[in-house]
Amino acid sequence: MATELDRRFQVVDSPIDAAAVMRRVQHPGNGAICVFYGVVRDHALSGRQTSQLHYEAYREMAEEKMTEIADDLYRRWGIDRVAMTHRIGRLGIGEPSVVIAVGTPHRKLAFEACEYAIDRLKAEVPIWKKEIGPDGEEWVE
Amino acid sequence: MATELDRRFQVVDSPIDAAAVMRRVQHPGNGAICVFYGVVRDHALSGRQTSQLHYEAYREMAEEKMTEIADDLYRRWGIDRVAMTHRIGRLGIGEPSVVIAVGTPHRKLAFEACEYAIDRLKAEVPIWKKEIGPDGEEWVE
Amino acid sequence: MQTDRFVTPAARDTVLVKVRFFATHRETVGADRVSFELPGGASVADLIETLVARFPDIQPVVGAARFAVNREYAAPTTILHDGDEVALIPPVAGGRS
Amino acid sequence: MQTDRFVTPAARDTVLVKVRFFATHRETVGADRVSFELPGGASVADLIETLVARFPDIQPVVGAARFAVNREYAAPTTILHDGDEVALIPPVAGGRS
Repeated sequence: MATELDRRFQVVDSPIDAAAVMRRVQHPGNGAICVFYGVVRDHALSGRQTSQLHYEAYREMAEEKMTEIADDLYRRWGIDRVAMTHRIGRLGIGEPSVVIAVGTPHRKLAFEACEYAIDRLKAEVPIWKKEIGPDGEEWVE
Repeated sequence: MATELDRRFQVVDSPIDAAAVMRRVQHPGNGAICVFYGVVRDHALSGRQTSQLHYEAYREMAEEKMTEIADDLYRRWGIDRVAMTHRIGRLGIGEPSVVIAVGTPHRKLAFEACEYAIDRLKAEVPIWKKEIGPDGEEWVE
Repeated sequence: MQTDRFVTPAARDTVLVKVRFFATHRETVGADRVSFELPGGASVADLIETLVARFPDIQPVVGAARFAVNREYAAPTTILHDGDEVALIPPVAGGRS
Repeated sequence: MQTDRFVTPAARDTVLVKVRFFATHRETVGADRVSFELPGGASVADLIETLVARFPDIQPVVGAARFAVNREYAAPTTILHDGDEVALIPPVAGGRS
């Protein structure tokens, strides 16, 4: 079951190995690789200071949704070199919560497909975050 | 002279340390980091098979031009977290020739600014490549 | 078969579904999964009604939720079948960041 | 100063520039840098003319080049000054990939 291909779309509960995410899109036909990191930052959408985020996932559905997004990358652009890993649990400032890598022959498509993938992931993949700061905790909606 | 800041815009003649390029844009206000890798691929623009590329730079001007591009990122978008490293010399297939990292509070700008940076770099930074394949060598223009 | 005639319609038509809760819903309900037995032909909307009756505290937040049946987003009119896994999906935050 | 009067105009107005070659130009010229002495007031275009006279093989490729003076792109009409570093910049390839 746990082939390298399966591991392209993962929810993990330990720090993301970004180098491993990139290795999953390696291909001699790549001229460009775009890698996106979503990172915990010190100020939340609410404007309040954040010291930690807690991420929770509907893991099975999240991994299925990531696979569906990848299928759409293939349908739209013929791209089959994409990998996504989302981390759950408690993350401190500066830690990546999500890493997406896309490899393509030419660079324009790498940017376009990587941005499309993270936009879709953020809108559809069932993962939630709770801001934890000096003023308390709150689920971000 | 060789402060961490100076090292944000570099021409190097050894393999690029992509983790170090990323570290140069770390900041607690980052919510997104976009990293672009330009990679040697197995088929050249000419359609011929490539086995190696040789990169040559006008190094002093290349580093100045990268700094100028970064200045423009600041003028356009207020972005001051950008780092670029270009490698010269002989590179095999799959090796990165250039790595650009951009850190921003929100993701849309990270993609836009990173793509802008590589487009500008490719058009303006005086670095040339020679394709080396089974059929001979040729400077790519 | 003759035996079929003696099974009551109610018993025959009951479906058992597993409901999963996440984030703010999970904290409100105090559990991450609860099983519900519903009359045959019940929809996601019927399930939500049953759910709110049992966990009244969820009412203020359930309105913004989406639903998934067997890990696919599903409309409230979706008819449930025995063994289905239904999830309440609170709004995800990432669209803006 | 009295001595100024006896300096010949040619000698006074000469500028010495360093020219750098890269990629296909470097291979054609067979050197990565060559110094040129030019009359005062000479432009980049004048330098190129001198250059082609000395390295005729560069003529077919020089037409597509851009020029940099002291590491800034410069027009062919740019007047050169003593000590300037002029570079011939062959087309860079990356715009498409």
